[in-house]
Amino acid sequence: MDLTFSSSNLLSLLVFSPLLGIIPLILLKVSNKQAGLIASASSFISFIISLKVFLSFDKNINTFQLAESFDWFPSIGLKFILGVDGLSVWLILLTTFLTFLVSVSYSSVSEKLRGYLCNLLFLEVGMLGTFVSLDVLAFYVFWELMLIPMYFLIGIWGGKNRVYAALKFVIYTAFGSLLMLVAISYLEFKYASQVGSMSFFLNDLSMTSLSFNEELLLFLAFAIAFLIKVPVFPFHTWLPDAHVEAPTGGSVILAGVLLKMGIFGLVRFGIVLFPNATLYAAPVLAILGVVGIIFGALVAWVQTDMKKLVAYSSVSHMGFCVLGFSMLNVEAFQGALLQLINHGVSTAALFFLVGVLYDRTHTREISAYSGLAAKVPLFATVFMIFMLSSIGLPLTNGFVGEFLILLGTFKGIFFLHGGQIHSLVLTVICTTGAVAGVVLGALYMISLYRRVVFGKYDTSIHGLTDLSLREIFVFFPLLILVFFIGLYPNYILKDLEQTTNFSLEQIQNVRVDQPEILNKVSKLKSNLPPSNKVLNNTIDKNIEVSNI
Amino acid sequence: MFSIFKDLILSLPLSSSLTQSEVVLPVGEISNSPLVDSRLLFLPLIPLVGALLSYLVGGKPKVEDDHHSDHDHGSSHDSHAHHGSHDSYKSGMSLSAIVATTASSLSFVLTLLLFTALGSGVSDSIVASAWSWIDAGDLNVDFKFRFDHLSAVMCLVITGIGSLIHLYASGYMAEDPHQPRFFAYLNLFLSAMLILVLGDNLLLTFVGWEGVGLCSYLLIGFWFKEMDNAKAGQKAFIVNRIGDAGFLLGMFTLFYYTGSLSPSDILAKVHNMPALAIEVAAILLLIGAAGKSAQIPLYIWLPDAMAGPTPVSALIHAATMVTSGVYMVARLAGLFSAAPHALLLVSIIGTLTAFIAATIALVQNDIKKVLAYSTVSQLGFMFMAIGAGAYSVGLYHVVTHAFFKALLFMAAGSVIVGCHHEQDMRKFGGLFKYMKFTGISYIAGTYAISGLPYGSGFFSKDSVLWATYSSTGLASTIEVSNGIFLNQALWGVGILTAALTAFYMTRSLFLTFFGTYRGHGTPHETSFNMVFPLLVLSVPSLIFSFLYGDTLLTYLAHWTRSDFLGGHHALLENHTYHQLETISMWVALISAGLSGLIYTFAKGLPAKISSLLSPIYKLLLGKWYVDELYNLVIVLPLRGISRVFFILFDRILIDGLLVTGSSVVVDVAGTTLKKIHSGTMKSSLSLMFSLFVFIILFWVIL
Amino acid sequence: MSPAELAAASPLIITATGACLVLLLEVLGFSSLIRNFVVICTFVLCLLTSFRLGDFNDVVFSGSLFSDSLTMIYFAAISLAGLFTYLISFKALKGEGVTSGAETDSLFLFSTAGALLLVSAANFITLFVGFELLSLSVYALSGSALKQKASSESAMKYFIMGSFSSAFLLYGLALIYGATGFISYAEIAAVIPSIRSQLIILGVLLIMFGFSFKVSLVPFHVWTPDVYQGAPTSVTAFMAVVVKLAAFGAFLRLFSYCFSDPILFESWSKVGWLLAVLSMTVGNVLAIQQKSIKRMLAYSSIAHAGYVFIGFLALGQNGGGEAATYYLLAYSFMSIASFGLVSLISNNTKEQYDMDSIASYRGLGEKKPLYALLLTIVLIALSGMPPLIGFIGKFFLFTVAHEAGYTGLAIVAAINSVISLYYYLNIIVQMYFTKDENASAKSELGSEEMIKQQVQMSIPKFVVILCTLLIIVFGLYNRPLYLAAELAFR
Amino acid sequence: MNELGLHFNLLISAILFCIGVAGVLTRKNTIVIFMCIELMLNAVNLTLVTFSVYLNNINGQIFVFFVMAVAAAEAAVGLAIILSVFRNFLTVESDEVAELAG
Repeated sequence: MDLTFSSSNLLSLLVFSPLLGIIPLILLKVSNKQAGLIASASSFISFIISLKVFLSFDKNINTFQLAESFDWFPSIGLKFILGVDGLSVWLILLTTFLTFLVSVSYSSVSEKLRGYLCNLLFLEVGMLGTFVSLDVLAFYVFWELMLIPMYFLIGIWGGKNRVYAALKFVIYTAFGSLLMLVAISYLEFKYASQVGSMSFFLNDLSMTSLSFNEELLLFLAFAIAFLIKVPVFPFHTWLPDAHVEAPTGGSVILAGVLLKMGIFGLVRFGIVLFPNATLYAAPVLAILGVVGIIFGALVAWVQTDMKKLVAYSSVSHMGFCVLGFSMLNVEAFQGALLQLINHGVSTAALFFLVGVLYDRTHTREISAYSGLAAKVPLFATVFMIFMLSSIGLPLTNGFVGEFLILLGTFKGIFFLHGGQIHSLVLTVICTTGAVAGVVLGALYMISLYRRVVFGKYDTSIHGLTDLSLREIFVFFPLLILVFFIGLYPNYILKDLEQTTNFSLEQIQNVRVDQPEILNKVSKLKSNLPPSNKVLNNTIDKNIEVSNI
Repeated sequence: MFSIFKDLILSLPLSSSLTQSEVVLPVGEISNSPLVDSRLLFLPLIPLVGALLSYLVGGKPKVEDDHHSDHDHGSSHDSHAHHGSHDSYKSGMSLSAIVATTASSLSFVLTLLLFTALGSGVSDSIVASAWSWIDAGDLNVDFKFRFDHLSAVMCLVITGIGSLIHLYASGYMAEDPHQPRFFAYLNLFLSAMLILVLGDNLLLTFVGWEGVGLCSYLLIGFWFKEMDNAKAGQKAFIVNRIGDAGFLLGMFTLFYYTGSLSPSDILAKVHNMPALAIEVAAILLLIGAAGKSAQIPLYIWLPDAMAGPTPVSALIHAATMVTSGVYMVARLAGLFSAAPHALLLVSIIGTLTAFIAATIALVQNDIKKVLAYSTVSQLGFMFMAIGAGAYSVGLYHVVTHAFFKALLFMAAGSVIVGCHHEQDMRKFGGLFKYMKFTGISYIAGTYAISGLPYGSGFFSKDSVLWATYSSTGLASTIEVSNGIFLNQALWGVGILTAALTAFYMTRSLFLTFFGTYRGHGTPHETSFNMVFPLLVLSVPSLIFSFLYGDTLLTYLAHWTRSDFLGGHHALLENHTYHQLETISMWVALISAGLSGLIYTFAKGLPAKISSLLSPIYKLLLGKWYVDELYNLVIVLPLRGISRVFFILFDRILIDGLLVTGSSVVVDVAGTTLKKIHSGTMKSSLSLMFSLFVFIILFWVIL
Repeated sequence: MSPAELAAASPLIITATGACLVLLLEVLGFSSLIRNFVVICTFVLCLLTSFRLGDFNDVVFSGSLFSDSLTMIYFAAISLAGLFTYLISFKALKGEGVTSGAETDSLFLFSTAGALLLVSAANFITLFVGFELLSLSVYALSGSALKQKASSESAMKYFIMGSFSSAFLLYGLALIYGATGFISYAEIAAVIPSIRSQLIILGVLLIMFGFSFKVSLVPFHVWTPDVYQGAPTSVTAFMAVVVKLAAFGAFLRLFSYCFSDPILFESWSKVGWLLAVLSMTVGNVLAIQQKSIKRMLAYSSIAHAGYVFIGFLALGQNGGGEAATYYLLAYSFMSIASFGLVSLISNNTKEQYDMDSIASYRGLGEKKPLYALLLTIVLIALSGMPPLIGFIGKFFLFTVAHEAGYTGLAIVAAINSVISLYYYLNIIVQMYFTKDENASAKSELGSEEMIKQQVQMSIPKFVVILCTLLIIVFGLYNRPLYLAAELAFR
Repeated sequence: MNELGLHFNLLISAILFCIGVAGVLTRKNTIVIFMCIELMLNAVNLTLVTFSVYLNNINGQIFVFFVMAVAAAEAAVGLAIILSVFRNFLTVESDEVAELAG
């Protein structure tokens, strides 16, 4: 997508606005309450700026908007190019919003509050930077920037096993991202040797011509980094540990924003830089997604720790996103993107809820609770709503995303494989698997809810009180979002459409200058269902061009 | 004897005039463009607002104290009983009950208004669209409702019977401290049910579909302090979700081939679909219907659902929600007609369900359980009709069933309240003299459901059986044994089931209302707002079919575009029909009579029979051990697999082998290398030099 | 003297004079303050005069010394690093049992002179003399804590192994001289393409031995952990920075200028990559095992030498030398800061039995928040995390590795970075994530008191803070560093 | 000097060098080790002189002078270090001077 520049410097303002809180927090010696106030104010300002960004965004223009470009490191062509599209504008909003909520609920942390809030705000810089960077290396810088604050959040303010969890988180993530760095450097080397100058700008790098094998390997390196972050099945074990040990705020940010980075990366960079490889690897991604859905749900079912259960539910939910992404058709793609936001809302809220319990009773064992509905009805009600949103009940946010993904999956597999015998198996696996995931999702969530909220109230639970005013303040906007997205998803879908169309265009424009790709694409073409006519034509055109 | 009845019927002026009333049906041209009426939007909205209001006017939810909770309210259910015995005649309605009942009555009124508008004949449907809901790619779904003749019938049933049940509930729940929550859920249910029925596309239907599932879940577990109730709710939700998954897949298949989710579009394009796809879509949708309408193999949740308060059982688990499967199939009649194999499957499943549930009902002692299995059995009848392609008959049975089953449940509820929350029929007996009105209504209900002559059930059940018998579907081509075709065999099972129905219903009637009282305390009649709905519903249970049956049937047949057009009267000329009807009438009469005799004069007989046939008795008492089977075959293995997954993959393979493994590799490499770096200078020098020589050698080799 | 000669000679003359002057002042009985002032002035003057070199591109003193921008960059870096390490050593040395100030001061200057000579050498004689001058002074420096067993042991090991390896270097020089008949770089470079003698490649391998030893590439690293651990910490910092800068500078000069013949390059790089892989892997894997932070940093410096060596393998392409230099400069800052912090922290924890055991860092985040914070930043920078100074350096190395066709090497480096995260983060774990069990009594000192202690500014602390700031600043704005690296290979 | 003389001398110096290396690697007494290193340096000196004569080029011999000077300095520093080791450890056996390890 092209850039639409803006003179307002809104995005750079946004990215660095958390410094407004960080600097006084570091320099001034303030009490806990003041620190909380400073952080809340700073994150609120960020939120306001992000709202302004959101309002300035014009969904009818198909460009990266509010773009800014600074020379960061001109000798190697590294620029700090910022811009937002329909996806990132929402993710930014989600980020600033959740950070604000987390900093408002600072009271759940008592020790070293200043450090906690500093790390939180640093994390926000990293997250926002990641979402607005259009420059691969700058993206990478912000991507890694998130690692250390999160490491501290888990390691210092975490639970018993925090050192292990924090280290696991960092090592896992760094493993993926350093491979990505190698890939970025390789891509840059290729680009420089072809063009003669260096640039890390997305649009420039996407012009690099690569052999199919190169592209596949580079995609693999990027994808591993992203899939670890998602996390997808065999790379997911850092997540439960990180979630269980992290403080509530850390879990909220982790689930609400950090997990989105993976899919965001695939959408922003993976598909644009390596369209052929994306197309080629899509079935594998789909299978991984389905495995994640089922696996996450089943394993969540047998957890005894509440946070771990919600963590595994994240694995399951993010499996839906991966599945939706890998279908590469409009419905599933839109669904996957919407599901990112949905998951950010519902799972963040669920972590907040677990945090509410943990703050009061200091245990997360499911068996330690029983019959809470009698004691804390408001909590039970809020919990119920978010649980339902998490299992995708219609008219809550969770449903729309899941439905679109499932619908697209049903279509998409046909698109990819056109009903050949072997791939019919794939169709059945993906669709049934995903739908089974919906059932299993209800199973573990409902079962958690029953065990915790229903039954006889266990009087040995001490200190349990219903939601405080501050907590209500945190949950209320999330509740509104749950129903708003559930009832009127078009508001967001319209924005996401822009990203979706652009991403899928990349696939449509698969470069067919190499015989192996030509083969594959023409095979695909013969199997297209009628509803993908547009795509059909585009591929046709490309093939013609290449034949000439 | 039958001929007397026949003459009687034919001589009735009323019925003959009604026979002619078929002309009411539109014969001329009706404009295809639907009427836009935004009042329609309020139909589901009113109960929704009612739900919110009734929750809000209820005040702050009651919070239990840390210290007193265990002896004060062991369980809400008990406390309810406890309070109930003090002043059971208290008939004042709580504020939330009033709000909720008003909301539901208002929507009934609105339904009537809309029905009238529809009846004016300007158009065959009324639509109202709120906003565009989901727009993504090829999928464009609006929040759009359509009120046509089919949904009109359902809406009338839902809001009409719903209002009565609301009223009834205001009495039944009078002592419960959590009334606001209860009425909010109940109204929410109405709203969801109306969305289900009115939705102009399958997705919106699905919204209602899941919505009613949710309300059912919430209401079954309403007395959540009893873990069993919560578990029953959970079971209902999960089993329904399995059905919903089928619904979803069916929806996707249809969308894939027709590019639309609106029933009218789909039906218009059905003939373009490959035959296999139609069958697959139909079967998938049927899985959904089986989940909601409690058919084999997904019926197991419904009997457990009786854990909820009785008005819930009456409204959700008898009259409305459980019939939505039938409604959905009727909506997509054109699709199902094109899927003969799916239909065959439906008939078999329906028949089996009807039969098995009836056998289980025979031996139940809990009055609500009897009714629950009876509901499953009746739903089986409805599916039989659908399987035969007679969607109108299925719906017809839905309507009559709604009358008499709601009546029976409410009467049972009244009995339960009257007997201080006792549900075991062995502790009842002779209640008729204490609870005259309840007794009368129960008798009316039993009369109707047993298929005794000219009750509501008589006509609808006969139509079902006839539809099965005369079906020209796939079943009629399969020969079971010499000269007997499958449809005839199914009819046979149906007749047998009808006999069983008459038997167990009469049994429950006699055990409850006649003989001598076997319980504790003094039973009493319940309050007016509970008795009034009973009496109201008794009337249609008895005479609705007789008066309006044919009209309704013809009407439905027309709007489901189904080819089964024969009403009762039209068929009287048919000799076979005549014979079959006679048989079924006598079967029901004899069965009911036998039951009545046994439970009045030979009370020891059932025990003797059961000890004689003890394996069968045990099988029935154990409900065919389906729950246990599912637990053994599905739940336990799944849980086992989950544990294995968790331990094998996460703990052992990934965390153990990969994560810890790689760190162990690094560690072992480190300790090994560390040994080489032992610290004396000589060894260091040797190491350095030998590696240098090695490198030189390496270079030479290269 | 021509201006070019003057430019090349003046830093050398200044440092050598400074070294002698210091000894003289001691003899004349001047106070240590004046001595310190002289040393600092010497370093500063040296730094200032070295900038003159940028104007020339010459070989001066009849082919003995280079006078060009590569020399300038390394001169500047060495004198700056020397200054910083000297400042760090200010009070620290006394704490570590170094008795006589004058000798160490003059040794600092002498070794700096040797380092400068080594870097600017344009023929084998100056090379060898510079090499030995540097080595001998540093041997003596590492043994400067006379009464400490560890110090003298490390000096002995360093001395024996160092002499052993310089004999190999010398043999290599001799062989090349024999094969070509020349000792000056330019002449050798000119004739190598016409001579295809096995002697040359053998000589190159032997020279690699000598230099690899100085920069501690595996397998010539065996001395590093012992010496780094045993020597006084500020001397260690000097070794890790100045010695490495000088040795790598000369190494780079030699291989990019003298042995730049493509066929020769092809020949030695057949085994060269092995050194890089081994250094990165062995260094990182062993660093995890260490219990002493100095030893850990020693192994980490071995690993970093491995990273730098990737640049050598890309010397055939554009950018190899730049990348290596860039990384080296970046590493110097991190190294000064890290050793400086270790020295500061262990000075303050004298009462602890194990001065530099990693376990003694437990709870440092509470006890010394400032040091802990600085050390955290430095460690994260060492691990190559963006946006700190180590990151772009690593990225450059990856890029040049691709250019030279060593993508595999880049992947090995990436995996090693992950391994290195483990031990760097382990220090952070000790400082922040774990509580010191016996600290409860000490912490009664009151946070006010501690903060007051922290706030008191000392020169070493200032240097450390400055370096840490530079680590951040150059991480965000790497233009100066890049220009320096680019200038070196203009 | 002819080819034969060159090879002979080079071989001699190489053997000397190897003897030095072997000595360094096998002996324990640091003073002996130090002498072996001196032997290595002198072997190289021989090589340099040989080449210098063979090539008729004075550079090698100049180099040798520098090497000798350096060797002298090395001896001074080395002996001082060994002395300080002896003071601390009361031995100069290299195997016994092994406190640093790990």
